[in-house]
Amino acid sequence: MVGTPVLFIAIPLLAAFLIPLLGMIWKELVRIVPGLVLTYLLILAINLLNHVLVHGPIVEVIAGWVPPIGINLVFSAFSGFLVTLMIFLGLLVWIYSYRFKRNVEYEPALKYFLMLMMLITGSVGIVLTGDIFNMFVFIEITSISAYGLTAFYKGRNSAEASFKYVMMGSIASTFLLLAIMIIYSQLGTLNMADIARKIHLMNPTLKIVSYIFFVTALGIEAEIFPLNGWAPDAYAEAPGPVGAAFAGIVVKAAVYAIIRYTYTIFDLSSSFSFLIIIGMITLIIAETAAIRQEKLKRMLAYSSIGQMGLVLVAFGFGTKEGVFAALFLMLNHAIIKSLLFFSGSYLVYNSTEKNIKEVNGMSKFLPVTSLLFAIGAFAIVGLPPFAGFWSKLSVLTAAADSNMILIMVLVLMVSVVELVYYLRVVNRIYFFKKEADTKPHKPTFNALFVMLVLGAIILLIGFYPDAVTGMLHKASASLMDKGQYIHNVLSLK
Amino acid sequence: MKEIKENIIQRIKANFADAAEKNDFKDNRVDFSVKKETIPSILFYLKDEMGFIHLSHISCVDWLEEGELEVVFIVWSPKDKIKVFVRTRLDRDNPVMDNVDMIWRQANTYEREMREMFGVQFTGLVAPEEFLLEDWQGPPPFRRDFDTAAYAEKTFWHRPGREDAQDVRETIANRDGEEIPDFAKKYSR
Amino acid sequence: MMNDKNSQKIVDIIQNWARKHSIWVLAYGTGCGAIEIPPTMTSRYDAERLGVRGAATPRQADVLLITGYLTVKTMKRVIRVYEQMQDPKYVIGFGSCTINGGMYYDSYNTIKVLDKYLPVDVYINGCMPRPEAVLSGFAQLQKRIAEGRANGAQQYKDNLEWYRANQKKIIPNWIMPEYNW
Amino acid sequence: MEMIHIIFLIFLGGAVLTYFAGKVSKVLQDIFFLLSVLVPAYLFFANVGIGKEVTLTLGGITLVWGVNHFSWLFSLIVLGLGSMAAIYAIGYMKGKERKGYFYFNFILSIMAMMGILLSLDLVSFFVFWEIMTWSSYLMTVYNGHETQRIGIKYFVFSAIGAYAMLMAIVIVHHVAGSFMIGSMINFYPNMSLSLQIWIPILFLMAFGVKAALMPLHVWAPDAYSNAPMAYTSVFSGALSKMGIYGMVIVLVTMINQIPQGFWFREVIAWLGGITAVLGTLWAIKQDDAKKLLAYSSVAQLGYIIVGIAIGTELGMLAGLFLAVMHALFKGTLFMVTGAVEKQTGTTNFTEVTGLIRKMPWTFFAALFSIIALAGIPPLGGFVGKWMLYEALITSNHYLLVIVIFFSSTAAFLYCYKFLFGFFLGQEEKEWAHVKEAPVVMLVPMIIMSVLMFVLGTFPGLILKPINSGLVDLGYIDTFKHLWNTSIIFNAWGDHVVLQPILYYIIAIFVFFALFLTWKGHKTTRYVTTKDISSSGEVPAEDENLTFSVGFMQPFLRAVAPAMRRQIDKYYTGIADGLESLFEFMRRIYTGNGQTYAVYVIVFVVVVLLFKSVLF
Amino acid sequence: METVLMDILGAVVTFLVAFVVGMTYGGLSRKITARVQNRKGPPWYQNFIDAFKLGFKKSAIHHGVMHHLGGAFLMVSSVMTLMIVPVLSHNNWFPNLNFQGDLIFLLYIMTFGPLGMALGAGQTGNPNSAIGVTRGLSQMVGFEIPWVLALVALMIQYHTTSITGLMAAQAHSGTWLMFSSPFAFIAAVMAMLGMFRYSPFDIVGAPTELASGPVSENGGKYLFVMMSSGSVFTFAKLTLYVDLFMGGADNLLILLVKTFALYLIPMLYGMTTPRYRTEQAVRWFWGWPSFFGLLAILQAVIF
Repeated sequence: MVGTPVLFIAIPLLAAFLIPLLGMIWKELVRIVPGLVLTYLLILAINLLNHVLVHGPIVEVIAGWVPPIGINLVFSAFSGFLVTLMIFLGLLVWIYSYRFKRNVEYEPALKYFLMLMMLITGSVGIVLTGDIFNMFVFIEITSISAYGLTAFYKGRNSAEASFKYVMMGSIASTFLLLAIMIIYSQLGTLNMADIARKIHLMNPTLKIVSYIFFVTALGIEAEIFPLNGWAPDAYAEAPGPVGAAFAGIVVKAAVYAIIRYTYTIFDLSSSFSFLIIIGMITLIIAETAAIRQEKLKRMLAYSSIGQMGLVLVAFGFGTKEGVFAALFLMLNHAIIKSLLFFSGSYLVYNSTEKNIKEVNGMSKFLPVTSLLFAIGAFAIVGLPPFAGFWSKLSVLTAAADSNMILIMVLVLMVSVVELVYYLRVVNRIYFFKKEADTKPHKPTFNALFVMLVLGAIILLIGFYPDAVTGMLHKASASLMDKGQYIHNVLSLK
Repeated sequence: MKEIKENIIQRIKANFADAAEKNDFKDNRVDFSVKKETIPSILFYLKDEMGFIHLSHISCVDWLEEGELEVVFIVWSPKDKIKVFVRTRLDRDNPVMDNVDMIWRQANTYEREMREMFGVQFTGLVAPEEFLLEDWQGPPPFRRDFDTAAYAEKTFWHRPGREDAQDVRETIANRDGEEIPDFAKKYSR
Repeated sequence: MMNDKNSQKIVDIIQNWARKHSIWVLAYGTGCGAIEIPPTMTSRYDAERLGVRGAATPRQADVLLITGYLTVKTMKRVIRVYEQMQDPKYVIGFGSCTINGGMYYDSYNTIKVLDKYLPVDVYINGCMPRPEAVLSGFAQLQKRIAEGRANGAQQYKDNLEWYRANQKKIIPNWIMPEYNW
Repeated sequence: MEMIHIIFLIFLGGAVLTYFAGKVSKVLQDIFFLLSVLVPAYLFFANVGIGKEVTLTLGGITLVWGVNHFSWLFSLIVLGLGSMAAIYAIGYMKGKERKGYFYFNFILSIMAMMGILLSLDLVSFFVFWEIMTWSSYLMTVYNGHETQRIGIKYFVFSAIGAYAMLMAIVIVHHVAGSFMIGSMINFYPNMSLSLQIWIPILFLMAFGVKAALMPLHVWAPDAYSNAPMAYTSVFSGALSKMGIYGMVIVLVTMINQIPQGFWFREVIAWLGGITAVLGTLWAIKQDDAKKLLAYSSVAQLGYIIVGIAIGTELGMLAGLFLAVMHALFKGTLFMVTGAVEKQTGTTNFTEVTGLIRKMPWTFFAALFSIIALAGIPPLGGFVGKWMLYEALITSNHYLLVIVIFFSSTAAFLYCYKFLFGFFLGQEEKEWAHVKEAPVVMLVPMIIMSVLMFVLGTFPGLILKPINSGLVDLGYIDTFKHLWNTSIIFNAWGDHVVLQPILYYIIAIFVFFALFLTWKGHKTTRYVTTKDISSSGEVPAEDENLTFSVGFMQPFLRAVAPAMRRQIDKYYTGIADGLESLFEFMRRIYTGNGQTYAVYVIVFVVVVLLFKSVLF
Repeated sequence: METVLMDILGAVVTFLVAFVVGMTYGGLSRKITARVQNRKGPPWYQNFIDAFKLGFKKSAIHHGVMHHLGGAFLMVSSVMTLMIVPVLSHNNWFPNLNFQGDLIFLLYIMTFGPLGMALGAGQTGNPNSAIGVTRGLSQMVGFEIPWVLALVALMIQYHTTSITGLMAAQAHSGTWLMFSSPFAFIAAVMAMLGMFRYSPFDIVGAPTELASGPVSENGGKYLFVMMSSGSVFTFAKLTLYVDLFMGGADNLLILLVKTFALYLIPMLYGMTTPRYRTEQAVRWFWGWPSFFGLLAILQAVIF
């Protein structure tokens, strides 16, 4: 035992509050400390994950109260995988934004890193917690730091985007609280495992209503259509690395929550088809909306939304293959979309409008960044031999195994649309003449390093998917095994 | 017919002060003389305002004795069935006037011919230098002071006995009981 | 005449016989004479029975038929056409304009004597010559071919400088390719 | 490490090395490029035995690569043409920018094609298929800005086809439980009828796109004409053959197994026929050599599809022989176009004329390929055409044979247009400086021309591997029954003996050529093309009398009704409609927070209202 | 060696016969045309005189090697056709390549020459030549359709693609194919009108409009070779028709009668019709002739 899950919450939270204090000692510490913390957490997460993959999930009780009364953290293969992924991305975001010039120009660096740490803490907490009210708290932590990060540039547009986010977020909180209230009034417990055990006792109508409220609330964070109005604006106005963090961390956590409710807590069999329906609608509308976007980050945001829809669809199959595909997609999406946000924000670095046409001809000035963006674009579309292909293949295989031919057709048609708009951007980068007024900005060394790492991972998974598939299989198995989860949590003494 | 002609004369005179009209022709002909500067505007007016949409011909007359060249534009109105002659006089030594092929495209051809045959220069005329007379070196051949026989004598060979066409002249001179007009006599020298 | 014939080799006789009976005419329709060619060729006078037949291009033609006055501008083309024809080739001057200028004797722009510029084998007199006269001209040409006396092409080649000088006198801008046979 | 793996590693490593070698030295880059195409080709033919299989497990999926006679035949096309085009590309790319990019994608597409041919399982087949698609796409947009739409059109069509195939693959995996091609084929008779029909349709969509079958061909003219010519010869000559390869497998192993297959084959054959006609007609209309050849490729692929779709032994032989010949002559023709483009800077017939005396060897290659393309004896194209007609007639496709005949007769028009446009006509002062193409570009063209000539008389040389490939697919051995080294038979026993024909043709030609040369050789003179009998006019030096604008107008007027409708326009209409739909979708996100709040409420209300339906 | 010599001799004899017959037919055509037009007309041997005269021309020009060899290409086509078509049936006089008598091969070798000559015409740089060539090729696309329809009808009816096979079928049944497959015969004859390029399908080399089109730069020996080729080709095509539709011929006299009877069709049709424009000609061929061709196929399939 090298560490306990509670460290994932305690340490970054502590670090977040210490950052302003440390900043008083030495300004540079503000930048360095989060990195150290995240590195430590990553090592910890990997160790724990290895342990969990072999020995089964770790359940930790906070403050000594045994479930169902107390709050507990569950580090299973499934949640452990997500936590590792999030922390890894968090680390990359940190490296990337270590010298990201913009975050010094607009605000002191400490606020940025503070909020980033809070964001990671909250997201990790969402994934780890075994208590629905605790989850609500973590969601609030995440949201609040996300609002702050959205408005980071302090411009008119940023403020507007942030305000939209705040508004939607408060709606989400309301619904979430409502749902929690319903469940608590019915079952008298807030522990997930306990709820899962007793859920059949609930009034069926109320059960459905509370599920709908949960999905609505989490759907706002998870960018489900039509609840995702905030997302394009927030992505477009937030700094580039923050966009990557949203796509890779926040949304993942929200999706995790939905999945946890659907798979573990509620026993609604039709909720799977509900997931497929909303996922499909989200996918189609987001991808078709993306094709006509004029701003690069907005386009990426829509693409991100669409991918989340696809993840939900894959989860909605309700089979092990489906979960495997969904997890694979989440992993790929986190990596690829981060790469796209990272490289994309350098491609339009100096522009005010962030229009797509400002990437014209950038390949001459930013060859490596352009290449990485192209790789990311090809990968997310699912072209072999890049990473995205394998996840797309597994999604389709899962769909075929569930006999959902129509879903396959729709997913593939949407893929064509996706292909078109990514190709347009790549073509602009490589084959168009540079706009006269754009000034290319060379990426800093650490940013380049991060992008290269991500690109290498994409290629690695593309050429050798076995690197991750074993882990994903175990993670999906752990999610599917509901009884084991309940048993693990409730058998604690 | 008469009213129409009167009407045309009225309108032209009202618009162009220097137009001197001559209305003693029969039938459907009206004749104006104008200054050369007025030519484009009067032609435009005739075409656009009065329905003389067809340019029948552009001709040139050499008034050797008066030292002038007269350029004649003949336009035709299919609606009124009237033709209008517009005349202008140019200095014979410096015959320059405005090109009008932007009004009628076919004017270009007439102008090229006149440039070659009479030496009238049209300012702004865009056309190849040579038209009918390739490799021409002499003076404009349609001017009355051009001696065609002398030129032919100088340029070409004659079959012996045909240099001066003496036999033709004699034949003409010896014709009996035949009215020979004066110009024919003059022509046969 | 007999002497001429004796001087021919047997091959020449055969060749000349073939040439004589197969006259492909390139009618250069200048002036008013062009109108006389259709009646000559069609049913009424039927020149084809003599082996006379129209040719479409100078490359295929044997006879260049110049049907009337030649202005300087046309002259240039006629020389060009003549030089493109292939040996053996003949020229028929048609009508008085080609002989002495005819009614254009004092025109500033027509040549008066064709044989100063091209080697004419046969002149056909008249203004205009009727088809009978044309046929007679062809018959005369056939006779000359058979006798081996229709050697205008050779004459042109031998006296090229003289012809060129005459041609260049009326055509100062000489931009034609070299005469190459 | 198996030899096949080594070959692929050389390809992959060579591609990367070549790309980066350009930073060091151009010559080194050229050498690396040549090596990484030629060495694997050599290794493949020298060291890889037919029937060998190697496996590799990746992502829980077993990838099996192996060679059989049939894929060996296509490997011959790919590697043969690929090597030729690679040598040619050295000359073609000299002095052009983005060399590394070109070489990288070139090697990658050759690798992908080889991968397709060697794949025995559907996943690696699909992976290589997609690699081939995007590497060729990157070549299509090589020329930059203007080609963006074209590239996207190509990629979208390819993607639609590829995704259809992916769907079929996934369904096959679901029902058959394995990704192996062999198990798919074995399982095929046990599938339900709807799957038996849909699986081939989905596969044929993918293959039809690459083989430019009629309603899916619209990308081809643009893509072929916009890629660099050195690549287009591979693109049109070999890459499109991947569609043919797939089609043959699908047709033979699946469609022939079911009774409904007859209609399948008829429909595909007719589509092929219509493709041939439309391709030919549009090729006649083009004024740009690249476009002309591109449309012509579409038409030629139509013949090949007809041959393989009718499915008799003779038809198969004809289709595959034509495929080989098409690789040869169309590869050469694109190389010729590239050479002309390199030397003059344009490929427009209305601009370039009279190069025959400037580029005689190029003209020689062009002449041979055109004769082969037109199917005129004694070159190889004739053998393929002959077998195709005989196959059609003996298998009772009477109307189809007329369609094909019309198309191949009309092909003379564009054949002539190509030769005339570049090489004949007046020699212009503007092109007086033009020199013959460099030797490195000439050599592949000449080699391929000679091959065409040899195959015209000894088609058995290539019919032998074709025959073994067909035997592999389950056809009977047709040696001495339908073909011999230089005799070709039809199913009724009529035959053409090619050798005496060649000797007669040579004898007659030589006799009259000598006669023309010897007779009057002293007084026969060469004159320039300015010295023509054009009404006695002397064309000025800068005056171009060549007839090149509106070249085939009378014929086009005659066939105008058939060309009034363009399939392309329908697709454009669909695309425009979709764009406006997308614009509407974009407007769902109004950017207004209140709207979004309303969306949330509406969502909740709707879901709650319909909860009894949903849950 | 002996057989090779005999082969060569046979080929030369066949060629000479074809040359003489073709030239004579050309002369007769001129004569008959003249008589129809109420003229005396040239003698029947006028074409020989013309040909010899062209051969005797002293000088010649060419515009390049393709132009120079254009005639040779043309000759390959016509002589190969002649070699393949069986001149006389049941006869070992002119066997040549008769065993090769495959119709589809024949169709293609027949296009070899026009294309080769078209290249020569193209190299002259004379716009008229190129225009003529495009017209000729377009017209060829026109008449090939009914022609191929007729041939396909014959092939599928008798299950053979060789000329000798079709001749054998006629000998076997005792009926000429022009009676047993009348529609095919009609279609083929209508196609023949285009093949001979007499009026109304003579726009290819319209003398006054195009200055004789493809041959406008050819004179002297070049024109001589082309004329000879045309004569040989005429004979070969007529013989082919006789073989296909009239049961072949046992001796030269019958062959001459039959071929001349066939030859009269395009000749007389041409005298009475004015010229078509190219697209009109092409559409004409795709109208009634193709309809008859389709009827022929229908007949062949049904019966």
